[in-house]
Amino acid sequence: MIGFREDMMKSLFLTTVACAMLGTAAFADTIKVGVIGPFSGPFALQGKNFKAGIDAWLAVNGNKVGDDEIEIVYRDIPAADPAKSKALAQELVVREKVQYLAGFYFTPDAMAATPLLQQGNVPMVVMNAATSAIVTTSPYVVRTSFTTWQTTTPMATVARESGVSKVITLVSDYGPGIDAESAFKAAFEKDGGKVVEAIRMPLSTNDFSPLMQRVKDSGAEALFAFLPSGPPTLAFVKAYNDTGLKTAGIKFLATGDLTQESDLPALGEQATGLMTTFHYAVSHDSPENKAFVEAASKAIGNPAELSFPAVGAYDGMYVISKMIEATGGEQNADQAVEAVKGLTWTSPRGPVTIDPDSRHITQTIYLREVAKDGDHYINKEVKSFEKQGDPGLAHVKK
Amino acid sequence: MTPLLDIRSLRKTFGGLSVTNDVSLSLHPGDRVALIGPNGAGKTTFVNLVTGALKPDGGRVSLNGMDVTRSRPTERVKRGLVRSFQVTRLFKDMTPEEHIACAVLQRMGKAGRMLGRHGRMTDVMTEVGDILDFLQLSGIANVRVREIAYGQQRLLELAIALALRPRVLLLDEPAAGIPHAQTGLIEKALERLPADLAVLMIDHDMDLVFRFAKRVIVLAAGSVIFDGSPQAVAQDARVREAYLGSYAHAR
Amino acid sequence: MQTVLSVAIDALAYGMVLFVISIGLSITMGLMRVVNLAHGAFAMIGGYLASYAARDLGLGYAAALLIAVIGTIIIAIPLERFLYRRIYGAPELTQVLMTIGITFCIIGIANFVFGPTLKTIPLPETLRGATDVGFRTIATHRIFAIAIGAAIAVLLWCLVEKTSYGIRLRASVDNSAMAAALGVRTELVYAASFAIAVGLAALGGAVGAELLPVEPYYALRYMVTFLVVVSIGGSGSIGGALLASLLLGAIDTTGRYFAPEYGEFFFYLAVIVIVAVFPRGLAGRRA
Amino acid sequence: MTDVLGRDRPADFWSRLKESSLPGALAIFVVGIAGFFLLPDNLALLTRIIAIAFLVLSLDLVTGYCGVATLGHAALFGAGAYGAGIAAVHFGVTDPIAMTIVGGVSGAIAGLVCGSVILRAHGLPQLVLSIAVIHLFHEAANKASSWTGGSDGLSGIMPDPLLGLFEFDLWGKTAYLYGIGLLLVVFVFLRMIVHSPFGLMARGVREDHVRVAAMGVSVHSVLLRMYVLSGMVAGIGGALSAVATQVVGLDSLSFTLSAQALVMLVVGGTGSLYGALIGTVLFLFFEDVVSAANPFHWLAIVGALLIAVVLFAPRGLYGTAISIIRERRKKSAA
Repeated sequence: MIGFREDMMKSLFLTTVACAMLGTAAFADTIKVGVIGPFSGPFALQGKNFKAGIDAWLAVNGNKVGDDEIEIVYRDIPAADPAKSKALAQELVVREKVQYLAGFYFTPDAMAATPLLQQGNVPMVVMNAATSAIVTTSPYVVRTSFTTWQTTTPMATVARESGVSKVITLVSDYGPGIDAESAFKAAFEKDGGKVVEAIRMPLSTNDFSPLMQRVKDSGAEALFAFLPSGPPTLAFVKAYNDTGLKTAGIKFLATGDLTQESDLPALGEQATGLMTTFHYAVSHDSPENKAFVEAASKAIGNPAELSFPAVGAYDGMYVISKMIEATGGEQNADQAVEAVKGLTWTSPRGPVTIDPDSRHITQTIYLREVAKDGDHYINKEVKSFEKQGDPGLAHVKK
Repeated sequence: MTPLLDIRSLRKTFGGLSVTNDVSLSLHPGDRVALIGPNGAGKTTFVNLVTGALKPDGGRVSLNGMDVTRSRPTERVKRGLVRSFQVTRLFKDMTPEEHIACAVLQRMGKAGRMLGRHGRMTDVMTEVGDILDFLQLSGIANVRVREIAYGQQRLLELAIALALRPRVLLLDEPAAGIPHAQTGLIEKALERLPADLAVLMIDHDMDLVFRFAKRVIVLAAGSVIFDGSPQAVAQDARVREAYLGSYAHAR
Repeated sequence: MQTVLSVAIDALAYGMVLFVISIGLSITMGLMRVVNLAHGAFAMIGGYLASYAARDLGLGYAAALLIAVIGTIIIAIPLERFLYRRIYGAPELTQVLMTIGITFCIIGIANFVFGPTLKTIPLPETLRGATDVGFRTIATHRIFAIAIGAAIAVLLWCLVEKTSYGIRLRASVDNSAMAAALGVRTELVYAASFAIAVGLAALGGAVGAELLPVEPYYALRYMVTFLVVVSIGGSGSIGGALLASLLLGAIDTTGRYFAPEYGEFFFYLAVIVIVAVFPRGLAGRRA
Repeated sequence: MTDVLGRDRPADFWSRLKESSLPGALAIFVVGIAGFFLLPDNLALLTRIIAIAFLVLSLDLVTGYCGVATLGHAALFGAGAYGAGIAAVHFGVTDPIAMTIVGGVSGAIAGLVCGSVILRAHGLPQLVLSIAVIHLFHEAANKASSWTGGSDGLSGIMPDPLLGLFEFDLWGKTAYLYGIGLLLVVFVFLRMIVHSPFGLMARGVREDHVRVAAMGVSVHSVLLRMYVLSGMVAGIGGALSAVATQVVGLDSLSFTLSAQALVMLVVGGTGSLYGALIGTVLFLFFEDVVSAANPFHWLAIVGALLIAVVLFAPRGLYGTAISIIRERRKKSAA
């Protein structure tokens, strides 16, 4: 019975596809890309960066791939809400007839949509969500951002090389924070260092002074921190300065989430000298990045708001354009994903490759230092770790 | 014969101020007692102590021979001690029929039923109808309370109390706030209360008290200062002192 | 010992910031009986105005605070006149709906006008950096916040208890019909109280910006915290709000120091216990 | 026609119909089927609306019918969602109906727990207790990440075909029709509850709990039982959400969802099942349309809508409509 139903669906579907093919032979198609992201609410800035990255790509490359025209359909999901994400993804696929799903700032939102991909014959390009496991949930997922494991692991090497052997970790108590803690600990202890204490703090923490006090009391030589980008980072960095940790010489190590460029004007002087590892700095020195920053700044309106989700979105659009090219505008998820496996290009962030096995992006991770450049602050790249894959995949629960 | 309600040496103080001071009284079946006293005599506190809304500092309350001093208010209601309210406390958006049905259902132990409708329970509705008829409320049985006259609301207050089939009924100013012309309705209802019911009425309205009560208790400054017949009360020196004295020193 | 002192001073600073922002809400909720969920939005407006004045106009810190307070009151006046006046005395749920609606609108407008990034209020040289208090260092600005909190507590107490405005306010609250009959213009009293509450919110938003940074979502992000403070304190009580702020600041801070993993549990369990023991708030009056 | 009391009672066909839950059930059925055919591409949204409708109905039971103020009701919904999800992922209970039952039971247990805490105070302190409870639930689910997936969400829920026949697929037809079916059953059940003697007591508690206590009714026990019932309803909604979306996220246990549910209820009108349903459907539809039209600034438009509702329909859309009709009737009768 079920078999019959499925068969019927499939044949129906194939007929539709065949008709569509016949259609495209003669006419140019509009190819819709559905983008789900936080365009309002507390994470609106990150959503705005998605849009800026996409707009920048369209501005630089035009909205045509071959004869086909790309149309972006945005859907808002203010905070992680998988049920809503699934409903939106379904609506995009079924009603808006999008051929590609993209965006996804939060992991659960991406996870909720992956079960649709196969049936919908739609590839998904994750432009931010950073939990390693996402790519394993469906063969139609490609990620152009980063994972927390990926950006964190090199920091352990940095710490060891600077002679630090005792570190206290301080992370927000949720998925990515725990990822960061595990990644740092795994790499650091492999290198012979010791994590003397691992503190997890609630996401809603506003006052970090008591925690800094604990850092001081722990006797660690350095502090490794992970906080999601946003308002608390400001109070966190202030607390680090005000409680005298900086003057006491305790090093501050973190992933780049903590010093995203849009927060730097607010962090200001306080943040100078902070060391972070990340996949992208707006100040990255390359012709590709100059072009990108120029276009993206124009798209976002206020250049000070530009930060890392934009580059994930920009490269995501590149991947999608390659998929469209490979399929000639036809809806064929298998072919599309196959075409970008092993795809290598020079992104604004540097040389990158889509790893053919994991479909996650292999890229350079940079060590950066917050520094003043003219009258504004930047993440100045001081060292690079090339061709980093995602070490987190080895830890994904099967 | 054991009294239905027996109160012994009931005491309550609020922050050093003694509001109920060694009060004792008992009610027997068929008693019609009025409790009066000047403002601030502690009548409301007394009612709250008897119904269990307040915990006494000392003394004992027995219902039909059973000590209920520490029982919850709801327990006392189940044992037959029911009160009415001085200020109407009715459900503004519900009908008289529903009010009485609540009380009847509760008494019959059917209040917790989640299936069926009270309107289709013949035994409940028969009794609700009887009570509505008894207090001449049938005509407005299905009108929301916020839309009925105040006098009728007072009757409904009484109807709810009766629906609980009390053995002891505490009436807190049953005619309060009703225009004089309409008190007749209440009085008529009071006259027809079941004969074996013990009633303690708290009121200011002396006309009503004299017509209704066979016995009057006067409370002043938390103590019982008089317990006797309505005829004797006006002549009692302490009562006159309590009333006139307190008015003389009124703030 | 040093740890205890150190935690205590953090608790005091955090508690005072909570107090400065929440006290205005305590006034609207306790004295005017309005569940004003838009309180955080007014604090946010204050923060934005102060930031604009200090950063973009280059004015001094004191001037920025003043502009924040006055500007926010000016913005709030039409809101009081056209929206809040409709919900005085309305059921709580109606007030919740209206004030959440107002909050959403203010968030949308702030996002549109100022953008989604964090805004800071540059501090004057004297408040910048850290001060050594013997056993540790503490941000100078926190000492300033503690002082502002203490000053507000004293001033408000004098205003409510010692002035004729206070008498009229308390009369209007106890029985507004009676107060009106006695010649108190309750509408004016309410409007004045609303202005004071909003002004305090704005001051709190600007002074507290070091700890609770200004961004569009501020209005909702900290709403729950303020509500908890006011309700634990017993709405309408200045002493209660102060006590609750310090107590909750202490609970939060010690929880974060000793068991950050369970900080959230610690805090909310404490809230449940306090409400269970003091159902009318720490300074609540008996019904 | 006269009743047992010999009094005239309007017991003709139409008023009997008005008393029964038939028109409501019929309306849900018709609107449900209409939705299926008119918006075949939007079934996921419609299913989500149904799941949230359970939450709002459940909130109406305690807030609308009993007068309990709560901003933590999503705890019951989330408990149902996680209950069903955990049963499917960790215990292999993948039959959708079994998952729904597990969800209902988990919700009821959560209702018992929440009720015992929240009913300890009244008014604002009660609101604060409910906020504390939802945060504790949220934090507990975040901590127990080996069971719940923490902030990444509980994924990998694969419900079996419904009754072994109908698969939960991309188009969401099965999920939607299952949701409509569940909603019908629960609606009829709730109509029975709110018109039962127990429902009558609950309304009494909302109007004046002192009065009810003076009748000998234990207010606390009425409220607690209602909370358990409410938990069951919300839990079923949570389970439906888990079955339909195959993921459960921490948002289902959040303060935000609780507050949203309250807003929807008040927009529709408290104290009536129809109000709860209308509020949910209208609010979520409005949100969907506005946020699709302007994903960047729609929040301000929703805010304006809420203000407009307070100004022009203070009893909620349904409540105000009903009272206008009542006024009209009274005038025409007079």
